[in-house]
Amino acid sequence: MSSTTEQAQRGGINVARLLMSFGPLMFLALLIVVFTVLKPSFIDPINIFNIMRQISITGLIALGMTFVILTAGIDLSVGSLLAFCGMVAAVVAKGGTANTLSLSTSGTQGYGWFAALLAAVVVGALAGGVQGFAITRLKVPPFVVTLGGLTVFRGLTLTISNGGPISGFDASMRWFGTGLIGPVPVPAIIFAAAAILCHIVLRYTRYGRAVYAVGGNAEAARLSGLRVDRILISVYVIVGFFAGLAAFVLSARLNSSEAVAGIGYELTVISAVVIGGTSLFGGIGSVGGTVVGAALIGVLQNGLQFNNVSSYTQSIVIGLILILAVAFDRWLKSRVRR
Amino acid sequence: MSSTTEQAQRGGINVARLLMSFGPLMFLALLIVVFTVLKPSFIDPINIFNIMRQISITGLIALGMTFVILTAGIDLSVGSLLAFCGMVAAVVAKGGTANTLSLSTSGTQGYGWFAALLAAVVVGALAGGVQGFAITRLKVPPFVVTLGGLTVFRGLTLTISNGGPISGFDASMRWFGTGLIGPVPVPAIIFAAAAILCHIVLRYTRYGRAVYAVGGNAEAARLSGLRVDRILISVYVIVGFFAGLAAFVLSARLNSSEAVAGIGYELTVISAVVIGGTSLFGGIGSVGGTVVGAALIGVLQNGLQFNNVSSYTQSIVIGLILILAVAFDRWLKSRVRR
Amino acid sequence: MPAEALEPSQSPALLVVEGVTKRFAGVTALSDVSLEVRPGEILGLLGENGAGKSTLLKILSGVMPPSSGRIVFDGVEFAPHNPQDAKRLGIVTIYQELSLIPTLTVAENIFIGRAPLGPLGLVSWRKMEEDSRAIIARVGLDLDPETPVSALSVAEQQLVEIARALSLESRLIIMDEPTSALTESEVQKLMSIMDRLRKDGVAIMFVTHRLEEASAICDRMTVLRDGRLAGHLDRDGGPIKLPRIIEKMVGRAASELYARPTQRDVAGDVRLSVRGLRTVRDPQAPHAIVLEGVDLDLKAGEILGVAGLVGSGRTELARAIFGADRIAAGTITLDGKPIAPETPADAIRLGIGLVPEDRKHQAIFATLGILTNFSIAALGRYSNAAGFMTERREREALASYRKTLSIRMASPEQPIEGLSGGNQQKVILARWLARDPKVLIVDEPTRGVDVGAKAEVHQILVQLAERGIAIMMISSELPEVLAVSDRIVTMRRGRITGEMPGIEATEEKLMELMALDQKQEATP
Amino acid sequence: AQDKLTILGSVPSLGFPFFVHMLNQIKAEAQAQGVNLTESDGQNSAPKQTADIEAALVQKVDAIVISPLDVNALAPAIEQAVQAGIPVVTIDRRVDGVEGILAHVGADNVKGGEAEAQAMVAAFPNGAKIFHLQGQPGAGPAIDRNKGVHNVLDPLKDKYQIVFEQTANFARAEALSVTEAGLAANGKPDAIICANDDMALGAVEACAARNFTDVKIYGFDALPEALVAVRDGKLAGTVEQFPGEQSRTAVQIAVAYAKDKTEPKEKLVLLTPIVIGKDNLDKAERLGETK
Ligand SMILES: Nc1ncnc2c1ncn2[C@@H]1O[C@H](COP(=O)(O)OP(=O)(O)OP(=O)(O)O)[C@@H](O)[C@H]1O
Ligand SMILES: Nc1ncnc2c1ncn2[C@@H]1O[C@H](COP(=O)(O)OP(=O)(O)OP(=O)(O)O)[C@@H](O)[C@H]1O
Ligand SMILES: [Mg+2]
Ligand SMILES: [Mg+2]
Repeated sequence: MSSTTEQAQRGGINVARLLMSFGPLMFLALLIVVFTVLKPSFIDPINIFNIMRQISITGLIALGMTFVILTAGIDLSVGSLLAFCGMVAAVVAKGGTANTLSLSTSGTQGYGWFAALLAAVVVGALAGGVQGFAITRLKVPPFVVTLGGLTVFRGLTLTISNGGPISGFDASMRWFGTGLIGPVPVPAIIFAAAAILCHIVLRYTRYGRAVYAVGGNAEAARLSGLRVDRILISVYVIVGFFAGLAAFVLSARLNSSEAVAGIGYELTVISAVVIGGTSLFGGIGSVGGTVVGAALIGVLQNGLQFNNVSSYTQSIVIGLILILAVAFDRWLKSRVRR
Repeated sequence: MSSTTEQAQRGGINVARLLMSFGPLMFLALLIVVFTVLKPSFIDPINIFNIMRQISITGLIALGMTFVILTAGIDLSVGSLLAFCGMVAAVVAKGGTANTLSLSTSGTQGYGWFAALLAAVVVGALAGGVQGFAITRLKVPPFVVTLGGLTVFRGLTLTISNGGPISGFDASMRWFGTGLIGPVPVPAIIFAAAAILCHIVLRYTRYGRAVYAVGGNAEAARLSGLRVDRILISVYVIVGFFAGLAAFVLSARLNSSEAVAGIGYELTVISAVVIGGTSLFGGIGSVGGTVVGAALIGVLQNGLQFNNVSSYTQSIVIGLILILAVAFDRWLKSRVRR
Repeated sequence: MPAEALEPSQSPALLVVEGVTKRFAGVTALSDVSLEVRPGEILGLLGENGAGKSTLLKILSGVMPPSSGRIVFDGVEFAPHNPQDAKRLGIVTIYQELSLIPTLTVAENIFIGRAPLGPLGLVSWRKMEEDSRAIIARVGLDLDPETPVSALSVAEQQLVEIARALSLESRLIIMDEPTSALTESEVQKLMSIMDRLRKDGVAIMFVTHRLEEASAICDRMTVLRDGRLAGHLDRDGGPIKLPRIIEKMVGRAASELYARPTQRDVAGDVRLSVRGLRTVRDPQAPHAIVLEGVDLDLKAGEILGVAGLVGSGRTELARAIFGADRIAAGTITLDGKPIAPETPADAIRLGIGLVPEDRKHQAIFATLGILTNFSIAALGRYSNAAGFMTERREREALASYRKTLSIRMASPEQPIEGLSGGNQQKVILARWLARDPKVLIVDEPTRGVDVGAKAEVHQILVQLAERGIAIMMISSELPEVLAVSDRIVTMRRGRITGEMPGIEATEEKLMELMALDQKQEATP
Repeated sequence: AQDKLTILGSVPSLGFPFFVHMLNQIKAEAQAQGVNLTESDGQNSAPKQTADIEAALVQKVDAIVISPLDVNALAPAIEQAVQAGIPVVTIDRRVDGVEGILAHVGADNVKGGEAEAQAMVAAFPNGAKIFHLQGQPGAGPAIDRNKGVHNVLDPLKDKYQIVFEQTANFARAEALSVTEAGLAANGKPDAIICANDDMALGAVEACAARNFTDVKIYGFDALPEALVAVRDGKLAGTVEQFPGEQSRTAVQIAVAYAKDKTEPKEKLVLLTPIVIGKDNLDKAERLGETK
């Protein structure tokens, strides 16, 4: 094979790759165009920032979930864990569960936003670690462990909060949910920073490549000398960490931590990851895809609400479009490669 | 190798297998013993029949889900599809949606239970078929297709029912939910019959073999001449059929078809299958396991309720015990193998 | 070939294995095996399928612990808990069942766990690519390191795995059938590398079923039989002779292995005819060879050998005929009738069978029982009109193949992944024999099969041919091609480059044809 | 103590503070009356609540106090209880078509929805631009409250336009997002009517972020947190249905009958829902829980 054809081929492949990853992205662009045509104010900065703020919560968890799914695992507990971490953050921020209903924003009783944030992410990471441990040591499949986690964390949350919300945080904490840096909402900035970090970790570190290897074929990874169990545990720690971070941002945004927060998030989060092209069988996927997947869901929901489409119809449209978006991606891939 | 050692070996492996498959079963027995000790009336026939009736709905769907998961697929739409089929059955049974709240049990307007049953299972099977088609032809992963289905079917259900329930069926239909044959509840009999049928199909027919093969290695199955796509479509038809059947029984039991029926069932159903030892990666599993898995969940819920454990604590205990049950199974298997 | 006889090294043993036993449920794979390897020597580990070779090697690599026994490495007691422990000591393994990660690129597989880092401590993809290109070039592989491994042929994967192992710091290299999918020239390259390593003082344990290879390169041999030590063989001035090896392996003198069958009278009509066959480029494997217009005739009762180097397109040809890959142009006729199988199911219904080369990914159902693996292509034959399996007939059939192919297994329910590689291959052969096809294509039919069984397989192929079945046999082992083929074609770059009757063929003549770009006599 | 009576207290879902409060009140009253209580959480699932009733029947509880998740779907189970001779008192929602229920204590969600809309109408006599956040599609209270709101506003279509009507599934986070979208699409409304307090509090956050502090937002359920918001002027009002009083009354009726077959004075106790505003905060049942 001559070196020129070789280069041409390589070039071809790279362009193809690029295009391929555009599958969901093209669909996203299409959606934005359609919604803008329907109602031009859709792309007003204010609405765009709304969307960014809205996707940041599930988006953060989806970043962690990307690690998990890349190892062919799954985490169904994220919604409950979010509620649990949020409640922990609230207890720390308010200095206890007793004063649940004082809406006074004096920070005197609590331990401040930093302690709350720390508590949320540490508890999240620990909870993830425990689940990872059960997966690797007790050899229980991730689906079962995290399904157990889903009900356990919900039960714990309800127990510590006794079913009710804990509300009213001080302004410094609320800033993380409602603040702006320039015109950009803080949650969106947190999400973007986290996404870039995750991208770098997965693409440019040995750890990241090991995550892909474990997902591609765990047995081969083990034979190649990777510490498969440790890597598996680590991804559940990561998703737990992000559930904690998301919980903190959500509580700050709502000025309240609710026991019923995050119900059903696991499916939204997993959809974002999967629509973004990450394979549930592991080894294939990217953070960029996940961000696009999360954006696609966010734009779709917002756009339909924006046009005041009835909620029944919304369900139908969202379901169909999710399927179509992925079908389009598959079709594009099969075309581009040929 | 002499023929006697050979036979001894066969015997040895079979005993081992039997013991292995007892993992969840032993756990189930343990639970029953514990609950009975705590409160002897737990094993009153009436309570046992209650449990059987309670597990029959999710159990029926879990039978179908066993087929799907054996092919390494998944169906998240079952809860919504149940609601949809139930609504269809109600519309047929009542002869329209207009008389939503009339509890008059005159069958004059509707088309009778048989038509309702037929409509439910046909619609369920068709819906499953459409999803199977999208999975095989559009090459969209089952997770995405059925997640789409989850929201689409819910939206359709709400649309045809306009949000409300449809209630009040005639006695002949209600018999399928509340009737008894001897002392045994009809839903339990339906479930048992369906389980036996599924067991026979998976264990003793060509088709069953093909299902395992496709799940074990789809590429090898294709190269062995199996029509992989057809088999994949068929399993979604089967789970859809069972969702329809379960919907009919549920409607008959509650004397009402609700638009919010079946929310979250997908997780309960998948747990039953997975706890029963079926691998989410396909190719490994059995109907017997699924029945045990469903029973385990049912006994656990009933037993905790029976002992007046607070609902929050229930969540925590159920989650932990599910994980433990599977961990125990794995441990047992690893012991037997050595 | 590194022919000079080396003095058996005087240095103390690097690895000592003492009385190692390994039991699985129902099977004792190894019992009381002892051996030693010294630095700078190549130890051949030989034995029939299921003798316990791979099991021993896996114990040494830390994949699984022994049930009992002692291992000493470099004078120190050695009980690895995982592959990393072994790796850290400089024990590098090439596994029999390929252990590459299909979703990752060639470059990443080579640098798994040790990707080169650039500034900031981040992975340098450019350096990884450049280095891996050089590493695979050592074993004579020329492909884009960015290709995902899932797009490689088995032979290419094997070469990548070898290249990776050779690029690691090692004191002991364990090679479990590294050459099973390779052709002569790659094997030669590997042998010269092994020779160089030996001179550098590296110890090598080498497993193969190609005894000529073993005889040529090994300093000493340890032979296993039924999990027990059958004996050690030493080089006695010259290479260890094949009959000695075989006698140790099977416990009796074996004479006519590889004996060429007497020239058979193949008078059959043309059964399968291929004209101008072209395939589309597989989007998953942009570098892959495509067929560039293949013409071929296959007569009833004939065994057609197809020879070629790695990547010559033999597998592509088989898959195209079988309906497994898309055809761009050309015609296929079966018994004079044009056919156009779009799926393997179509081809099978027409009476074509294919034993694929990639056993693990394309043939076996790892978690399923042997019985299911056996009957899956002939479900119709073992079921009644109502669709129920007739399990008694199915079991009887398996039992009879178990006898004729001497398949070593515990029970029909045993998951096939518990069988040794060679025995798995025999089950797959039985799968197609049960179908009784008109045309049987076998792609590397004896990959990983031991000498005795290989002879059995050859005999079975001849018997099938005598029953009128047309057989196309793709093999990278020229002695095998020469041994059974009535006629031989050679391929290169998706074209047929030559053809000759089996009786006239020699390795040299075939090698010459395999190197051609065009079919010689094809020029008008 | 074997001679102590046992009653079953069942609520639709302990995931909602409203029902947590209800069960707590049932618990407190049971204690006051000196009876054992078996708790049941319907977990938002009719089969689950049905199963709980069935389990209670096996245990032969002496009475059942239940807020049924669904007025139709729970009917068969309750009918079974009635046929087994166990007194049943329903709270909040009445099951349809079952004869022989001891009593019903409730406030009508449709009436509550009407009250909520009427409060808004009173605040804007000259008409208003309205957002409406509905509850979980298909859920009983969502349907009824929605019906109540429309009963009032539909005849007044010319003056009161619902420009944006979406579900937020009774959840605060969703209400926040949905309101944000509504504000971006339609600009500032005069009022936002929400089917529960959680959604109302979410809407408050969305408006606060846009500095739309003068939007009148109405909630439903009179949770303590909402009462605080009403006090602070963030919410214009919230609908009080007196769940605590309902629960306690129901327990009293059930226990009285179970003890010595005392028939209740009234078989139907209906409390009229009222809208709590800044001026009548003292009427709120749970004001004591706020600080
Ligand atoms: N995981 C396992 N479970 C059960 N039995 C096993 C397992 N692995 C190997 N065996 C059995 O151990 C014996 C030795 O197998 P092994 O793979 O070591 O043979 P081998 O000498 O490498 O054969 P081959 O030449 O065919 O590769 C065989 O009988 C095999 O069935
Ligand atoms: N199933 C497949 N999917 C994708 N690519 C394949 C497949 N089979 C073969 N190829 C590609 O086709 C090319 C041609 O190899 P092929 O296997 O046809 O040749 P071969 O002569 O049989 O050589 P080998 O000895 O390597 O099998 C290989 O480089 C391989 O990458
Ligand atoms: Mg081996
Ligand atoms: Mg080949």
